[in-house]
Amino acid sequence: MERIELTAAWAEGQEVLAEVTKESGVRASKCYQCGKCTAGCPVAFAMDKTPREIMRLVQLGLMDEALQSQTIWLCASCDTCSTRCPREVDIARMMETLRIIAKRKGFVAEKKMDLFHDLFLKSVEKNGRVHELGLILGFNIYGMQPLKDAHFGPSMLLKGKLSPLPHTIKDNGEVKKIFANVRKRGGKL
Amino acid sequence: MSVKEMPQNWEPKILVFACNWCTYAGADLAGLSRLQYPPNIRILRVPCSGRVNPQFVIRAFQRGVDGVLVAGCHPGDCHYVSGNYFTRRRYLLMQRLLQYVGVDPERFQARWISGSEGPKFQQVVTQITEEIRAMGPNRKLRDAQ
Amino acid sequence: MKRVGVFVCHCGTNISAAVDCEKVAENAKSFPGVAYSTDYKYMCAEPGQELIKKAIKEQKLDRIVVASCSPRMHEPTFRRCIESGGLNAYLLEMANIREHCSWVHPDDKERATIKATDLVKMAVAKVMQNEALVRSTIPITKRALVIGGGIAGIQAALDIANAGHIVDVVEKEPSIGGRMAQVDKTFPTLDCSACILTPKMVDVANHPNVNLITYSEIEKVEGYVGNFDVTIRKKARSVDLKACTGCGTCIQKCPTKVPSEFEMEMMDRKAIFTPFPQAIPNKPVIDRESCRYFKSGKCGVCQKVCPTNAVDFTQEDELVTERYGAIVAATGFDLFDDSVYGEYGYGKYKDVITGLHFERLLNASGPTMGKIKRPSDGKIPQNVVFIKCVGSRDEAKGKAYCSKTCCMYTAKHATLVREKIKDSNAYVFYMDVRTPGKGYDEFYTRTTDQYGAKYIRGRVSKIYEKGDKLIVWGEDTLLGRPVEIEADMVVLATAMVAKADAAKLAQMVGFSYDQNNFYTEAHPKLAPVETHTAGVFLAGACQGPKDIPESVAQASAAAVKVCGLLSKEEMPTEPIISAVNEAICSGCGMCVPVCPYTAIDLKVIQERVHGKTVSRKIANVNSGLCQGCGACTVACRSAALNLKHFTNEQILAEVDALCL
Amino acid sequence: MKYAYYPGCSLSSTGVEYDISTKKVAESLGIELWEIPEWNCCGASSAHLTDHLLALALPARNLAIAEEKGLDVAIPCAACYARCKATEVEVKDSKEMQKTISEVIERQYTGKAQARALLDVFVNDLGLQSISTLVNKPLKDLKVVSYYGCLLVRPPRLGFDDAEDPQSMDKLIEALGGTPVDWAFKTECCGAAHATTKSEVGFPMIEKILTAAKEAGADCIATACPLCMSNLDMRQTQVGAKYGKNYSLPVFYFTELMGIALGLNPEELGISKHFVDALGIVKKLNEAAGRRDTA
Amino acid sequence: MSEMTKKMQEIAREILVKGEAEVVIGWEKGTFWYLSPPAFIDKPEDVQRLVWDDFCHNNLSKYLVDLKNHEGKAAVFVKGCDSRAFNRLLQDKQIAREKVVLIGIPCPGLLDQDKAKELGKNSDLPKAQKCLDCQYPNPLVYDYYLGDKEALNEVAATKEAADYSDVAAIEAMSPDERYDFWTKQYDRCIRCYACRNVCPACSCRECVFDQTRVGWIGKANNSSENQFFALTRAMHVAGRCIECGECERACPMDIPIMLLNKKLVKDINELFGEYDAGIDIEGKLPLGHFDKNDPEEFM
Repeated sequence: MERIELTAAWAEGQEVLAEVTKESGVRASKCYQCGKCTAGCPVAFAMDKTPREIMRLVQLGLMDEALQSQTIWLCASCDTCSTRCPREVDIARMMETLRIIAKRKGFVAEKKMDLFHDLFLKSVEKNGRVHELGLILGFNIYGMQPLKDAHFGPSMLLKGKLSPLPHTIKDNGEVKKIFANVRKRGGKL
Repeated sequence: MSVKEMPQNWEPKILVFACNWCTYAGADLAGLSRLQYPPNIRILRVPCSGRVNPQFVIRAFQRGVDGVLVAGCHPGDCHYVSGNYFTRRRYLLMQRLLQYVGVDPERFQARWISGSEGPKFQQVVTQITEEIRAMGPNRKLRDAQ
Repeated sequence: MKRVGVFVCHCGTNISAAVDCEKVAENAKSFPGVAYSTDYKYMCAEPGQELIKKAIKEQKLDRIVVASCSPRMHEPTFRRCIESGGLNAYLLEMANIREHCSWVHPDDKERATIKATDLVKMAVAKVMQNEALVRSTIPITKRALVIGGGIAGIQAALDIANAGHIVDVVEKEPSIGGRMAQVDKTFPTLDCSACILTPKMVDVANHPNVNLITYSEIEKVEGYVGNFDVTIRKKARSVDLKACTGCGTCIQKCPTKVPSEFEMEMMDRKAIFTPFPQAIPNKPVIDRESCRYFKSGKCGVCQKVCPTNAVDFTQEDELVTERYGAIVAATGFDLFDDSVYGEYGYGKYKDVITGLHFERLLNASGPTMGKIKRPSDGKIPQNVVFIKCVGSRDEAKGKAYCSKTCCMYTAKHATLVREKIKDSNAYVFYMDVRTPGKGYDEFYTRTTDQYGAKYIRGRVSKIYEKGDKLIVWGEDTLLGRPVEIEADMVVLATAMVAKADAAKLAQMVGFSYDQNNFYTEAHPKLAPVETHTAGVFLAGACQGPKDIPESVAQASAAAVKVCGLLSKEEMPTEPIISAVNEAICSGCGMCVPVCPYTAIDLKVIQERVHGKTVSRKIANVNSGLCQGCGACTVACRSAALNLKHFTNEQILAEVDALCL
Repeated sequence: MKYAYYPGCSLSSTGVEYDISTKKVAESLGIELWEIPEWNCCGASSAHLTDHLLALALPARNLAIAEEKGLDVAIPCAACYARCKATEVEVKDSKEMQKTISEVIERQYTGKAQARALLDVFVNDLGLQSISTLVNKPLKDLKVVSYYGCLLVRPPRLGFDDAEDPQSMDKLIEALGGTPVDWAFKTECCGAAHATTKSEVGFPMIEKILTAAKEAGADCIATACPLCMSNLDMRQTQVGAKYGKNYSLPVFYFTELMGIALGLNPEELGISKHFVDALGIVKKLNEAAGRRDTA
Repeated sequence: MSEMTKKMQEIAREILVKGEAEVVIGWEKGTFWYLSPPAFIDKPEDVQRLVWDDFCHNNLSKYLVDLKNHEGKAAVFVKGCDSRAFNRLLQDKQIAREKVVLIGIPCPGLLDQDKAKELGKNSDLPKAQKCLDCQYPNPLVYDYYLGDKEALNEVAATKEAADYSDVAAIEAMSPDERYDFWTKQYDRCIRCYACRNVCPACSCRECVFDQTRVGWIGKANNSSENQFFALTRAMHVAGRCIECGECERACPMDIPIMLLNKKLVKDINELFGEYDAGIDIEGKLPLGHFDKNDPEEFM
């Protein structure tokens, strides 16, 4: 394994660390590495780094490694970690922020997930609400797996669970404006 | 009074109420460590910052000091358990009241300085002296004499 | 006419290098009240002191200002000096022209000299108002009170008693022994707790200087060091201690069973009971809450079978008041309530237990006769999981502090699991292993190395039942992998917390406690067994988590402090205390809550007003309790309270002098 | 009792029966629901992973509309509830955030209109006592595990129930005459969108929950979240096939169970829309009730 | 005669006849139409002197201090502010609850005396500033109540929000402007101590300003000594001022004393949490206790 030169890594990670701390409001230094977050994390089995390890990377300023990990994309935002953390560190919020920043920096370890969220928000911006059929179709087409889950389609349509047409709200100007205003304030959507 | 009107050779006179156990000891330590600061402060020893009656502070301004510092142990470290917590309440109010009647905020200050904080003592009194020097003599609340 | 003498010290060149001492002495001559002023190379040296003494006589000086080093350095020296020169020690003031002047202004002699002159001027102005103060004395009652009869209380009582003083030990429970009596074995030696505790219990019970007052609580504390008047509530035992022989027939025949507190409710006791077989006194009490006679008026079996007629249903609580010279608080600790951890299921899953439960499971006279068995079904567990820091080091749900003892007792438990159960596994989830103590780390090393307990670094996140197993989810943080254990039993190393009524006692006696309700020592390093209240000392876990050796050591230390106090007939009091001007005091009581020593109360005085006798309340300063901080003087709007030696008049005079 | 009603996107598609049953049950219980006109998507569960401000602004618009009307908002979907609650709290905690958000949504929201979980409204505002008096077809002998999901009771400081061992849905089942079954997976996460986007992660998560429910001896699962529903119900056969298991565990929205117990027509409640047959168990329940009546 | 005056006279008569109290303290018509000074009634036949009108300003509770050594009971009429004053004095242990019969009167807010004097009898008179600022117009403690009890409960539940705009206006000035403002005010002070004498928070046996031997304050009537007086008085009532505004009304030189008192009330609320003096007699006074988490500005 490669030896990490900690002083240089720390210096290098400062800027991003400050960004993460500011945006999340989470002080990674509070974490004492007990691993209770990982122990209860329902997605930990699939992660390349445990949530605790992500916190450790952040503590040491190894930001690139944290931002490039799959973990931050696999986090289901279920809040189990934050709920149980004995140091009241909001780990879920940290994951969320790391993901936002990773995207900003072009580190997208899980392209599919990212695509899903992009399509989701596009749908919201366009229609004011999510069009689930459109979302699933789009996701599978863009995701290059057009037949995945297709078997649910007909029965869902029959059960009235999927509408072929998007639900929209009459005047979606307001929602569009929200997106525009967020962009104006530097939001990268 | 602007800097131009400042009397020649004027030196600010600053009164420091120091509690015996922390700030007075901190000032002693500054001395033992030979930490230099401007010779404008005069320390008045009290057992506890909680002994400092606001009337003493107003009296000092009346008699012509240019600044007053009330200093004691850090909250939680009071030799008398809780005296400085009362000091804190009292002088949070007093400070606002003095400013309300027009006393410049620099003129009255309060600080926690422990017996081990010789450097902090030096730094605080140096800073206060310089601030007040820049402002010139205090005329507010002063006796006509 | 007051005659002040001013003595300016050069301190070799320490002062004179930066301050023109002669000029300061010269300047001082013009200050009001100054009759004599001089300077000298070393005032604190013998010739310097002689110089002062001589001047007092020759110049008829009645108060002295010494301008030299910090009073924190030489005030006692010069006080002694003027005392032997015939003046009251408190007619001295010092101007600190070394630490506060020459040493900090070495390069500006002119202004340093001006400053030194000002400091002397202030000291002169103050000393003009000084008054002779007399140290008074208070008598010391030669009797000590120890509150709490656990190992700390027992040790303190024995040490005080062996030094020849009378001690009363007040214990809330029916027997002394405390938590240590519940413990099975002690680390790091694995000797049996009862084997080392019970002889001490017998010693203390048989000691001619010790009175055990069990099943009793402190009701009220008044007074101050040397003279605490303590009211003790002796709860109705319903058994006449003098008549009872402790034969135990009543216990056998009592029809009512209730869960035993001592056995952590894993076993029953009777409504008339002694908490454990070696109890001292080994005479029962009736728990009136559950006794059939007290609940329904029927039964009375115990009374019928008692051969000495000792059972007395009519007994009532008795209040006794006694005066003590010193008090030791040794009230011990409680266990944290683990049920706040919903994710661990404590209280829901029977086989998730605390370390203290586990002690009872290990104990030969416990519910399982010393066999480790699961509370749920009595099966012998194969896989036992221990979780450390439950309630400790947890800001979110528990306490921020480390409970200090858990690392060691968990190692002990893991060892005993491996020793007592064949083919068992002991898993310990930990965050750190803290073993600073003699033989402690060696013990821990044996636990993993010789006994093969498996230590997993990580906090457990969830425990749930699956069939008759308990599934434990953790992370092995050293591997960086989530792990799962199918356990048969889970033992939580539960935090030690302050007694539920700890704050109440502290308020009653008048000493302070921290945010966790542990009692606060006067100084964390230099006065670790004293409290801020003179005459009150601390022993054991009431001051913070502690193991047995530490509790015992602290108890002995507290005992020495008590003995030191009780060895005197009387003690001098500092005369720098607050005083009330009765004519001015309006009795508003604003001073009462600001006093950190509860030294002020309101008393009623009678006076004649327009030919009538009227009574009114005024503040009253207890000179035994007052420590001279002066907080009350500022709370008093009409300045009816004044602090001697730092009076309003003195401080105002100093302020005025500075600006003259 | 009157509340603003925020159904959320799922309730007009995959979770349509949640919407239907909520409205029916509320009506029977005399709770007036005023559906927020032209409500928009709250952004769950994508916005908060993309931009923090957007994640607060989207729910804020709906809350602002309710605030204008002076109503608290009842929210059936656990995910929508969590996002709305987060917005409410941030706005309440920080005047600055309140200002920013009001500027972004170009409406006033001060945090006065509270986000309330529908379950909370039923259990704590209306009360179990009032509900149980209206039950006419008790869920006799129906063993139900309550699945709260991960978002409904978290974070603990905002929750209306214990975050580790919540009880409100269990108590509700009891009030409906059913038998709540205790289990350890009340708040385990079902993987949310993972089942769609990354089934190798999502499916094992679903499997764990279904297996635990089965092992607990439940006849069915009650839930309060449309995403949980689609994972546990729509994906059940798929997941079962992958792990070689046949769960046959009907999943209900708790509102559907309320509707059944209140004597509403199961078809009209939308129960026929489930993927795993749920009507069968309801029928059995009614038959057993019939036998009891005649006996 | 107003309805309330009638009620007052009736209850006063009843109390005196039954011997419930030896003296009833109320208001009577003074030398001028805009003055209603205190009246001490000890004979049933004198009760017709009592009046209730728009000028019953005096805070009557303060007079109870003078009756401290009086053996019998006194009955006193209390408006909202008088009742807070009563609580204030109870907290200072200056009066005994059992020696006083309190008769509560709902107060609609009184009229400005100075304006009355200036504008004459038939003009449209504004309310007194202290009444405009009043947050507790109804008595908080009483044995008898002369108003509508139900209305009382309603009002009690809705405490009016405090208005500190006048304080804020001064805070907004520069230090020098503030100093000039207050110097102008206190240059007028003639140190008659009327403000102190009417103040229900000033209950010392001997006021510091009278302690010449200690020399807290110089005799000279100059700006500096006057401001020493002003600031010290303000600090002494900090956390204890019940905002009855009597100090300002009693001031012959029209010094806006309440502007100092209100500043302290405002700061106490902001720094140490909401506190209204004279409401809860059991509670701790703002300067009589502390919180370890008080704001920390002195690091």
